[in-house]
Amino acid sequence: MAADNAPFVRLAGIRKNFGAVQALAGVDLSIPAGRMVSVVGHNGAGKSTLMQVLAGTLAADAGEIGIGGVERQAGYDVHVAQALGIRCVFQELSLCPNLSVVENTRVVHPGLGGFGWRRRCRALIVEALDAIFPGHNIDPDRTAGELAIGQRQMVETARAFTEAGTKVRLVILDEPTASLDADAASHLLRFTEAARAKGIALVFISHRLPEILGHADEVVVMRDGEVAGGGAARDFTEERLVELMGVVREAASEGGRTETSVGALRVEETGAAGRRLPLRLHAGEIVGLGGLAGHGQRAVLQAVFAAAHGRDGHWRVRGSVAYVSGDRQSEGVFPLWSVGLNTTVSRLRALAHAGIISLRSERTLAEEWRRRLEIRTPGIDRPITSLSGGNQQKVLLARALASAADTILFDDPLRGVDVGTKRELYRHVAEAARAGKAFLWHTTENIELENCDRIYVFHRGTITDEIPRAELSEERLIRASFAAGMSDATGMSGAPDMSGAR
Amino acid sequence: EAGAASTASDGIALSNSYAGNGWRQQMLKMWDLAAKHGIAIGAIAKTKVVNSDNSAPQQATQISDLTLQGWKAIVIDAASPTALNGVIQQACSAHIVVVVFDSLATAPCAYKVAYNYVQMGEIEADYVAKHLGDKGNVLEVRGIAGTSVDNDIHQGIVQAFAKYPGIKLVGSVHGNWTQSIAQKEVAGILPTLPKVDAVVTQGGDGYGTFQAFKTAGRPTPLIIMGNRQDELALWKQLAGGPGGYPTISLSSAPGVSSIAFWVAQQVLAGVNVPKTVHVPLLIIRANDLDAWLKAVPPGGVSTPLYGQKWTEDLIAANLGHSALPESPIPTGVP
Amino acid sequence: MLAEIRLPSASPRVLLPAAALVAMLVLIFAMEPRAMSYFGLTLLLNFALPAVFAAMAQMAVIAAGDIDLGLGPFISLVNCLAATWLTTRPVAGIVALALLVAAYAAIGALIHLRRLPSIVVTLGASFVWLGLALLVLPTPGGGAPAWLTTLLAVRPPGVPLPVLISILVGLIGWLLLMRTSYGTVLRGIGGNPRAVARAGWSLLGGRVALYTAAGILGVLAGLALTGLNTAGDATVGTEYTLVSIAAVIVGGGEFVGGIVSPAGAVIGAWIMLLTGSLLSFLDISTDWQLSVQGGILILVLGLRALEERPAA
Amino acid sequence: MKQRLAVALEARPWIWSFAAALLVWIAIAASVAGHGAMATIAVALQFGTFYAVVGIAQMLVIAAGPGNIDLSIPGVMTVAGYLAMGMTGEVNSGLVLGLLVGLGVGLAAGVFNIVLIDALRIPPMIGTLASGFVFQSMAIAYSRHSHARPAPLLADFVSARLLGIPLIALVFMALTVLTAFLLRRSIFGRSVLAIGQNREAARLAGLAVRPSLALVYLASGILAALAGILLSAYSGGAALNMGGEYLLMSIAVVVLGGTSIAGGQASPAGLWGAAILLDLVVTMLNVLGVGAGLRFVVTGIIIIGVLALARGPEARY
Ligand SMILES: Nc1ncnc2c1ncn2[C@@H]1O[C@H](COP(=O)(O)OP(=O)(O)OP(=O)(O)O)[C@@H](O)[C@H]1O
Ligand SMILES: Nc1ncnc2c1ncn2[C@@H]1O[C@H](COP(=O)(O)OP(=O)(O)OP(=O)(O)O)[C@@H](O)[C@H]1O
Ligand SMILES: [Mg+2]
Ligand SMILES: [Mg+2]
Repeated sequence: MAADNAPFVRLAGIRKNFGAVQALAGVDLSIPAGRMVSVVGHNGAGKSTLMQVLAGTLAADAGEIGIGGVERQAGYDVHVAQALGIRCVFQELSLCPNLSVVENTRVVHPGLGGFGWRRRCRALIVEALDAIFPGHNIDPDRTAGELAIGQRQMVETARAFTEAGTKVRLVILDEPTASLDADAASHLLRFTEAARAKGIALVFISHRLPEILGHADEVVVMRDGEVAGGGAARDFTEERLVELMGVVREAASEGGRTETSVGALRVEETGAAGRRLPLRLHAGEIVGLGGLAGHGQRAVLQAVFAAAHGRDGHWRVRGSVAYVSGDRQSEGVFPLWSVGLNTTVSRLRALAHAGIISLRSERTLAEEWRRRLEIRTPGIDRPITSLSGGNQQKVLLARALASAADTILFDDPLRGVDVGTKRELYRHVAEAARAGKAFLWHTTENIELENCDRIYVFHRGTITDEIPRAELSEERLIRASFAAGMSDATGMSGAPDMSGAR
Repeated sequence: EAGAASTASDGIALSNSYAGNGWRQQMLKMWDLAAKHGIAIGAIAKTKVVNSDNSAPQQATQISDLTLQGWKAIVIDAASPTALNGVIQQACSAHIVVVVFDSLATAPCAYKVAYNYVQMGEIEADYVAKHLGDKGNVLEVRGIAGTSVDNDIHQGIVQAFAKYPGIKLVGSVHGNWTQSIAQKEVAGILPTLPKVDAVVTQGGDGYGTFQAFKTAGRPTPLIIMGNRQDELALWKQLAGGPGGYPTISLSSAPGVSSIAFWVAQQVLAGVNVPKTVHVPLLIIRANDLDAWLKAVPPGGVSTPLYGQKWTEDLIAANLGHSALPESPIPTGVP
Repeated sequence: MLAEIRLPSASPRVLLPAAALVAMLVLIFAMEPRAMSYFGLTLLLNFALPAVFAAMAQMAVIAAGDIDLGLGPFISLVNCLAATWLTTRPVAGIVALALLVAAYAAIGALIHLRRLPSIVVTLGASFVWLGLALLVLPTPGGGAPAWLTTLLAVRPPGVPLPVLISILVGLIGWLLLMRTSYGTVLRGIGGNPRAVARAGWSLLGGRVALYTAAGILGVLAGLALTGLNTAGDATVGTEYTLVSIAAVIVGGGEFVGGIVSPAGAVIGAWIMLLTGSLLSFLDISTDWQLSVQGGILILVLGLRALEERPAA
Repeated sequence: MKQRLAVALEARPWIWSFAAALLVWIAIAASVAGHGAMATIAVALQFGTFYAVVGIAQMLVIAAGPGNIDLSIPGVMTVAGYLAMGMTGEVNSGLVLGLLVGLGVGLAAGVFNIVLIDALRIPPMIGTLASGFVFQSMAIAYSRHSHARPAPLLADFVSARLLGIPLIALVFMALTVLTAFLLRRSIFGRSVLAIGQNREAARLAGLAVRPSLALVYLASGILAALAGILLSAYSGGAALNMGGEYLLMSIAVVVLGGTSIAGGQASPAGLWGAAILLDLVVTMLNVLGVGAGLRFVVTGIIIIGVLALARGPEARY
């Protein structure tokens, strides 16, 4: 068999069930060497499951696995996969927070022991980081837990491309750009081209369709555990992808907002020391916090949240505040609880009489929000961990909307949510704003800023620009993100959240 | 006349393994009284007490520290009969007088102020057997498993009962010398036992045993008492009932710390002291009960305070293998 | 020497307990200048060895994100075996000790395979160890093997034995756990087990390795204790359970996340040891000695919190 | 079918402790040929009540999340027992004062623990260990001044039986039901369970994290004090070493009862199964006349065995 026409990976009829849930219903997938295949699909379509099967961390229930032209299904596991040069950057970050960047690199290279391993690991990871994310500013001796989420994502991505012993043949990137800002994401996408040139095959999963259409060689669309279509990336458009994913909604055209009725002042920065523009937020407004990731947007959200609970002198906050984090594992879900309990937890006071919660009102509320946000689950009594990541994220959003808070703080809450769901959620946000809620919305996806009435752009902890939606342009955004050329463009994520508002 | 050397400038320290029960608290109080008296009459210059939290390694460390501080004598109520032997040997090598009492350590170089616990078991078993007329069921309430005191008393009881074929040991529980635990353990096994005629105990557990019988609605058997105030008061109360209540109280007296204090002082003074000084058990019989009850406060533990003179007599009796002096009956314990 | 070790992020964790230790030593030296001598230090730190080994054993378990409530009774059991079988029937004694280490490994495996909470499994095990110790040696007694007592009585030139071995143990622990590549993976298990498993490592193997290390260190603690005590006692080690846990935490370790420090554990063990010692140097009413012990613990850990606060 | 059973068991982790208790009880009944077997249950309930009260305290703390544990319970029990007995002065008319002071001590102990844990950020396991030393030492100091017996009314109450069942067992079963209800239905209970699962998420969800944690330690202090008072009343007065056995047993009762040591979930009903089990095991071994060594070995194996069967619902990896 000639190496040229045989794909590096050939999966056929892969099936995987989790209890009663069929995650993969017989999936075929080929990945040629030196090409980037993009897998798209709605939340819960089975993309991550398929990748885990390919990476050897999950055993398929049925199906054929061929790697490098050899059938492998018997005894195929993570060791075999690694020996064959298959690497995976998992959707949930897989660094050990107590180990340094160097030490985390060692963890993925079982053969890299012995004398001087530290030196060798450092050289490997620094080289990879430099190559993929120039100007990354990450100290390889810092422990992973101290890094901002974007930096952790960079480390993990770079780590997958390090070579020790076995040659890297295939790298699976499961939503690697979800926590990266536009700049870092574009660095990564540029690097994939260099990797492809060296013959490395890539699988790239993202819910950001432009990234896919602009960079992938081939696209595979998944829907409900099956392949719904695919082909050369240049033959696709966003609308065609969305259509194949099966999430076409009447709201599809609703990109931005038109009417805004501004109400009372909700949030006001009183002690904007060192900040040129003080932040303000009114009822009925959706205000975006843009700029590169880790430049103080999150610190502002945290400070506003703290101020609402009476702990910050620099902010004046009127009314109640709810917070939605995109980091659902560490800041969102209560993993032992059902979908229902997770939905209502911020509304308990209103559901209780004399401190005792009315279970009936609670159910009603949870059911209502499940319906309104179309959370995909057989019932609100199912454990939240049985939901797909994107649906879990919807629950968190439902929690905030159900809480009746006047102001809702968004800390990149739509991370990893599929495009159809997103549009749906944008509509809910707009609707809530019309009803008088105020939103402070930090996002790493610039396109999302189109949903905002005004955008504050952050650089190194200060606001460098305030852009009304009408004047929003990619150029102006980028200029402000780099502080209008005031400082060098390498300041990317230099001081994550540290220089932020205190 | 006490001895050749003056001990007026010497210091005697007490290392106590555990302060967490009433017996030990009373023991510390008696030490305090003896030492204060000793200082007042110029027998010694100073004292110090260090408690460890029932931890042999911690006590060993503290004995090392006392050695380092240059105390002339160290008196020890040990956490373990064996675990302190290393540091005790070390102290002896530094020419420090080491006296162990109550819970002994076996290091050969240490002076031992010793109760005969095997004998204690024998006495109570004999009393029970005689009183029951060599016929009846007996429950045994033991102390803390794994300690030599518990084993000695148990051994004495078993040995003595071997002589009385009509006596049957129908059950055995560990009451850990603690009222609440004894009560719980006895209450637990009681429903499964036939009629119990007598209970042999180790002290500190008589009241709890009685409570267990009472709550179970069982007739009160003959319970050998210890020397806690609640045990004596109970005895008094039971004795007031019809037919009286025959029993004895058998125990080690916390005042033994004052004997150990004076033994240490005597050794320092150069008096000839045997390596083992036997101490008579505190035996309270019915006719002394009122006098003892008067002397012990609620929650207290009855004990005499032994003086220097009494201790000298004790040492002499031990040397001459003559009868040990009787424990003094208290005239009022502070 | 320990303070010079380059631990990029852990060093502040170790510096504070080190400072506390120095303060305690200074206090003791001020009250008792004789403690400053070779002989004085030997006496003062006599019982450091079992405490240090126990702390290291506990640290191995805590590194896996677990906790060992059975360590104290385990040390007692080793003490009883060493004072009986190891003296009279050395082969049987050695086999028994090896089996104990294997039992520890088995506990680690059980905890992993059945996904049990370590805190309760080891609590159950503590009863088993105590029971076995009582079966081996119903009343205190026996005698330490001569080689063991001789070994612990060695007086190396310059540095007292307990100091020397403490430093050695800390150093070896640091090398194995913090510097070797497999030690790094083991700590990774405490930090993010799933990530380590996905990288192809056996979590079962890792946990068994850590528990085996704990077993070996527990045996060493028991042997050291036997050498110092010269005899056996089934209840002698009980306190080491809580002392070792406190030592690891005082030394900068954390209960979760695989955050531990071998150097810190050694320092923590010394602090715990000297806390008991201080009672014999200070003049405190016997009623309140326990309070002072608690107070010192609160002080040492409370300082750490104050130091950490600005960063939080 | 089999799967449904597994799910049902997983949702009711407390079943195992009751099942094990039943087995042990059958063993006792068999070995004494039924003689007094019913009475052993009443006795186990009587003493199990003390385990259960302490267990509720420890369970609330453990449910509040990883690392939360209260090792000061024995110290609090002892000092509260002494002060309550002392202030009561052995007369019924002093009961109100005695109980108030005793429970007040528990409250103060809880406050002290909160200061250590919340303000000084000392890990609870070590902080409460240290504070336990302090409380124990207070009890020692106080025991020099007073050593009173319980007032007759209180003593009668703790040993009273209703239809052969210990009255305090019934009272505290009611308290257990109330606790279960509050955990499920009150804002406080929900907050505790949420904090136990994910503290940061709880904060961002707007729950009162620090007050809830404080409340948990306060409740633990008060319940421990209550247990100390009742135990003192039952055994005719406080004793310095009466709390010792509750240090580790309080944890064992909680976890054997099906509460996850990782927090976020609580199983109040299981406390009773575990408490009765632990009491009956001792009775069984006493009845069998087993020596102390074997007794401990069997107890340990039973603890591990029940646990291995009733592995908690928390999934890992
Ligand atoms: N642990 C589980 N037990 C039972 N069902 C589950 C479990 N996890 C997921 N499911 C079900 O499988 C389906 C797909 O979930 P999955 O996590 O694969 O989604 P996903 O594609 O990752 O979505 P997302 O983009 O939202 O993360 C969901 O309907 C979910 O309810
Ligand atoms: N460990 C698991 N246990 C049970 N169900 C699972 C598990 N992992 C995934 N699933 C289910 O399998 C299905 C496929 O999930 P998968 O994570 O592959 O989706 P995905 O396409 O990656 O979604 P997303 O875009 O949200 O990441 C989902 O329904 C999910 O809920
Ligand atoms: Mg996915
Ligand atoms: Mg997913």
